[in-house]
Amino acid sequence: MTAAATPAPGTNPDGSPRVHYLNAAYGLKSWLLTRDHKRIALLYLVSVSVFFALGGLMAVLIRMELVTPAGDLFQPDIYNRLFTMHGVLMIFFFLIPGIPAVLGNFLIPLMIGAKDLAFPRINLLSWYLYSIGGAFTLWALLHGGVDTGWTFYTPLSTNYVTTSVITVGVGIFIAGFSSILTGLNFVVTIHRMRAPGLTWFRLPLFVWSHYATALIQILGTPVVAIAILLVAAERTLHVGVFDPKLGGDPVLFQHLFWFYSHPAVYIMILPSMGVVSELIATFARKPIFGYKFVAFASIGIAVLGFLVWGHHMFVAGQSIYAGVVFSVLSMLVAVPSAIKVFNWTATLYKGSISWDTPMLYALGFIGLFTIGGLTGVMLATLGIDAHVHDTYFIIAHFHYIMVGGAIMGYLGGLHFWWPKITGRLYPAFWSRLSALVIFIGFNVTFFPQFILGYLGMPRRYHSYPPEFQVLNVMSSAGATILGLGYLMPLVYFIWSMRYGPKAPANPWGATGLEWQTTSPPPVENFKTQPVVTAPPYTYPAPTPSPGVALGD
Amino acid sequence: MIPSSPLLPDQASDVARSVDHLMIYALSGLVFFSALIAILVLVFMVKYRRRSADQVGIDVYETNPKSHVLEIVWSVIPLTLLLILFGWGTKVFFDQNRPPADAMQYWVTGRQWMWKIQHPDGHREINELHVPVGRAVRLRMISEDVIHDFFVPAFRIHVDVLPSRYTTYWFKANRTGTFHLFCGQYCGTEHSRMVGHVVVMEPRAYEAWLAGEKTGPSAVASGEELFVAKSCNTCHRPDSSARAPILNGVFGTQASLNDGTKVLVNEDYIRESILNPAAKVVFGYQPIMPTFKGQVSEEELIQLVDYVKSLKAAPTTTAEAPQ
Amino acid sequence: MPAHVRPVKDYIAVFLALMAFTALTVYASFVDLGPASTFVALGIAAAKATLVILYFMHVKGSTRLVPVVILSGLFFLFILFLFLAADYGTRGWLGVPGR
Amino acid sequence: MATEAHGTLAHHFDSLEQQKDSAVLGMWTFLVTEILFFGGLFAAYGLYRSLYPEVFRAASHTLSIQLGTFNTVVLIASSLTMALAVRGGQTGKGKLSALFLVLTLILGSTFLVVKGFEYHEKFVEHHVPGATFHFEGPDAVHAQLFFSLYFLMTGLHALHMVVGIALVAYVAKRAAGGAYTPENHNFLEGTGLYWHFVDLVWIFLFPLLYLIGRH
Repeated sequence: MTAAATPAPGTNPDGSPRVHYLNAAYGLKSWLLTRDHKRIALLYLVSVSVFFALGGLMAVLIRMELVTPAGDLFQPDIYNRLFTMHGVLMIFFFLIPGIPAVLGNFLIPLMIGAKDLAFPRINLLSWYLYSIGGAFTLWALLHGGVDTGWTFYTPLSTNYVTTSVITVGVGIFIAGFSSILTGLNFVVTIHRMRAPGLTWFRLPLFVWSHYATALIQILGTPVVAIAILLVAAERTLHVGVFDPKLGGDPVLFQHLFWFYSHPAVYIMILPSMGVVSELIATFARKPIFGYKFVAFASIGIAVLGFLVWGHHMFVAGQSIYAGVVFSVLSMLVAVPSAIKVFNWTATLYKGSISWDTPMLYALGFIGLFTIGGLTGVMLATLGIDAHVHDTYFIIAHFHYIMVGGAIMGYLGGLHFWWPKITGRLYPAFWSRLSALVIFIGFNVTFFPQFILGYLGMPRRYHSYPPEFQVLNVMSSAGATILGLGYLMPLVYFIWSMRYGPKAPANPWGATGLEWQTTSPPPVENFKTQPVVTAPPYTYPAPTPSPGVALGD
Repeated sequence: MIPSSPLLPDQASDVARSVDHLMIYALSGLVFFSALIAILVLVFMVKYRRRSADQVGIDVYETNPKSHVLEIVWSVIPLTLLLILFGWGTKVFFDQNRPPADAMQYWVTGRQWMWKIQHPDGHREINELHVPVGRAVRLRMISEDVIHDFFVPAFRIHVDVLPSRYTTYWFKANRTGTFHLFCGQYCGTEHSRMVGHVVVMEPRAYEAWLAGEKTGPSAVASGEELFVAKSCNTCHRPDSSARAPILNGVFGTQASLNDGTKVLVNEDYIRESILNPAAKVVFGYQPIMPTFKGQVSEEELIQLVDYVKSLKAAPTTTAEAPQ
Repeated sequence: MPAHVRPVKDYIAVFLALMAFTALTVYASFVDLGPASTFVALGIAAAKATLVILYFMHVKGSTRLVPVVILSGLFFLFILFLFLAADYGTRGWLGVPGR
Repeated sequence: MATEAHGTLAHHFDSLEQQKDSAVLGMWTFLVTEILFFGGLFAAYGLYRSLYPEVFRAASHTLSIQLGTFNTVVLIASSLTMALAVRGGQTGKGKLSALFLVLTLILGSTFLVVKGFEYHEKFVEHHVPGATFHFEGPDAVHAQLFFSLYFLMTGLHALHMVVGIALVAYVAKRAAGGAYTPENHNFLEGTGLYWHFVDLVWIFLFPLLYLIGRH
């Protein structure tokens, strides 16, 4: 902050403006009818956190059941509902909206120097759709939930179970629209709303990865929407597109489902990669090694991600030759991911590395994502997948990607931008400790599951042979540590909102337009239109310009 | 009863051994690369830690002309290793899925929540599969309701059991023992209880076991009985006045259809022709056969299919047999 | 924007062309073209769709991004069709039921 | 989608041109999602048609080619009136625009009424999938699959028509009130794009369901 001897009109003594987006208006209505992307991001933050907590609670119950081999805590039906709802809530209501709708929503206009997203009302609509979809799902949960597995495989989901499949299907369908609208808003915004001078290759990598994510949201979601619609039609209308008894093919459902749901994995991980790119550059204080490679790797992952869905169906009765094609294409997806990991590592070389909390999360991400990605390569190998398909190996693999990858990135991002979002700082010691506890807890929980999987323990088993107990107990113990780790940020973030020290505009010394404005930003983000003249991550970072931040 | 080692599952077939070898290759790649990344990250973290508040990093990318080479190197090396993994994995997968011609034929019917198994000689068992060691065993599998999955970790292969068509599982056990059989595809409430054992026995012990059990008629014999009981033989008879195609020797041939296309006469086609006779009518015949959907169970279908499969071409009727 | 107003006669011409294509495709369906009939019908439909997209929907004269958006959507739809065909078309090649 | 900013420039845009470009791009992006939405059904239809060509052909013969052709003409005509309505917006002729929108509305409703007659015919002939389904000819199972897909595809299309008609009615009212100027008629333009898209879907449904292999 430029030190002003006497505070300018409308500013606090420390130079920050008195009115920002958080205190510009008060009351429930000012939040529920807001069109400010920053407030909508906070609405999303609250709602995805609720779903994360619910999904996490179910995870705890699942791990409790699996402490003993006998399946003695819950009835099998209850257990089946628990893991189904855990998957549905975590995937459709936490991981997919998570980073894009919270951090992306908040940051993309700030990062590209725009006043808002292109369609603010649609942005609000997408939050309402998300909430309505969530309400349907919670309503179904209160009425017993669903026991089909989050994958809704036919004909189990269409003709055999009696639970609220349609209600949850409608919930996911509506939440899917919300996801589409978010992606649409991002694409248009990034194309049309960039600040003067902000060329494509001056965009932060966070924006690149959100662009890639948005492509998947737009192109993939409609196909799963129609697949869910067909499941609902089969349950109500005597339509048999997937029903072998009526001449249909149940494997077709799997094709339509995974056409979206495999790329959906990249909806979860790509934004997280974007966050990590920002964190590594900021805390090593140097440009990302091979910026263009990393940027194009995001697009490459998004596009290739659409060509590999059949690797979920190697043993599902798919043609062996189609399996071969899907296998080799899946190998290709690993290349852009490897490029990213190597480039992040190389960025650290000759950096000026600080050990702040967000950086610890980012490094945790790199380690866990590497293991998750490399085990993914094993699963893309036909001969190995034939054995570990639908075992705990795959559970471990995708939790390394989604929890070790996506959630580590999400938390890293939250810690990084929290001062910008709330204008407050959080305690450094506790936050570093939380990163460490989560990293340890995560590995203790999920590493044993790789071994369990290779030993042959199938997923979605309520009871299991006794020789698997040792590793299961280990995993459940780790889950306790992990749960504790997740509670810590919840506590100190809430604490910081009231008691945390005030954050300066640029606490980390980062580049990027979002750090040029005040913390928290004013309603229209910048007082004057920022102009970009340099590539991203040009250090040392410019001091926040009073012209942009304060308009004087 | 079930031997177990702490970190590796039982290995009870040659294919299982080749899967393990493949896994060791993949695993060494994993260990190498994750160790490499972890060590580099930790070393850089310490070596290049920030020493003063305003210190900035040194951009080595733009200044070093070899940066692009580096990018290409760390794209091409992983790609090469991945393609090796792909090729090897594909070879193993074909081994896992292509049964030898001399395999013994068993039948598996999955239903919520049990495995029904029939031996070549007609003996049946539930959730248990007894096989002789050293013989290739082929399972022809179908589900009566939802999708199940036949999974024996000791043989390192899953195969889904579909309600719409037959799938094939094969193994050649190379040691005796009792191994887990799991349902590997979530199939509803009691999914985790849809488990059983594969018991691999010495051939002589297997013979003795079979002899000690009550044996029913073989699948072919049951199929023949059904063929008469369901009056299939009134139309499908080996004489010139038949209103339906002669079935002797058709299995494995290409049948011409009324719409001009051809279809391979295999298990799926015979099953479909019983359930939905009008879907693919052989050239020159009318779609007059009634459907048997709901009148024969999947197990009876298996017996009928096997009976038709067993009918060898009779030398006197070659002129009438559809090609 | 006013600069891009297309004369009414253009719209009429496009409409007449669409009518002609409709007549053609109905006529073609009664001619025995063998397996080609599917391709003829879909080809005519694609031609009609192109006319609608270019003229009625103003893609001709729009920014270059719009056709890119449309084509990328069609490309991924094509991917869906292609890989479905790759699975269903090669089932049974191995001669092992279920593979 | 183009619901933003009817009147003038919204606060977060720099220029009307940026606003219009964004609206058009957003609408097209939305239409791409619609293409993939219908695409899933087209994929299912194409798959089963290629697996059971004979019975699909036989079943498609029961659809009325007269009504189908009539509806195609009606829908294309409605696209013409819609294009002219948008042109009215471009040239600032609100009343003319409203007139063409009303014409579009009438043609769209005609399509739905004819579609209703076709559906009624299916009920009478027991061609509606369900317990009462009956099909003269071999392989009734896959004939029922054809009719399932027929109802799903045309039903989803009709649903889009209903939404379109509601939008057109709203836009017609606003156009008559002079809401659209040559500078900003983005909502009208977006509605037009949506309407043409619905027409596009029918352009493919018509040959696929009614036409192929009629000889």
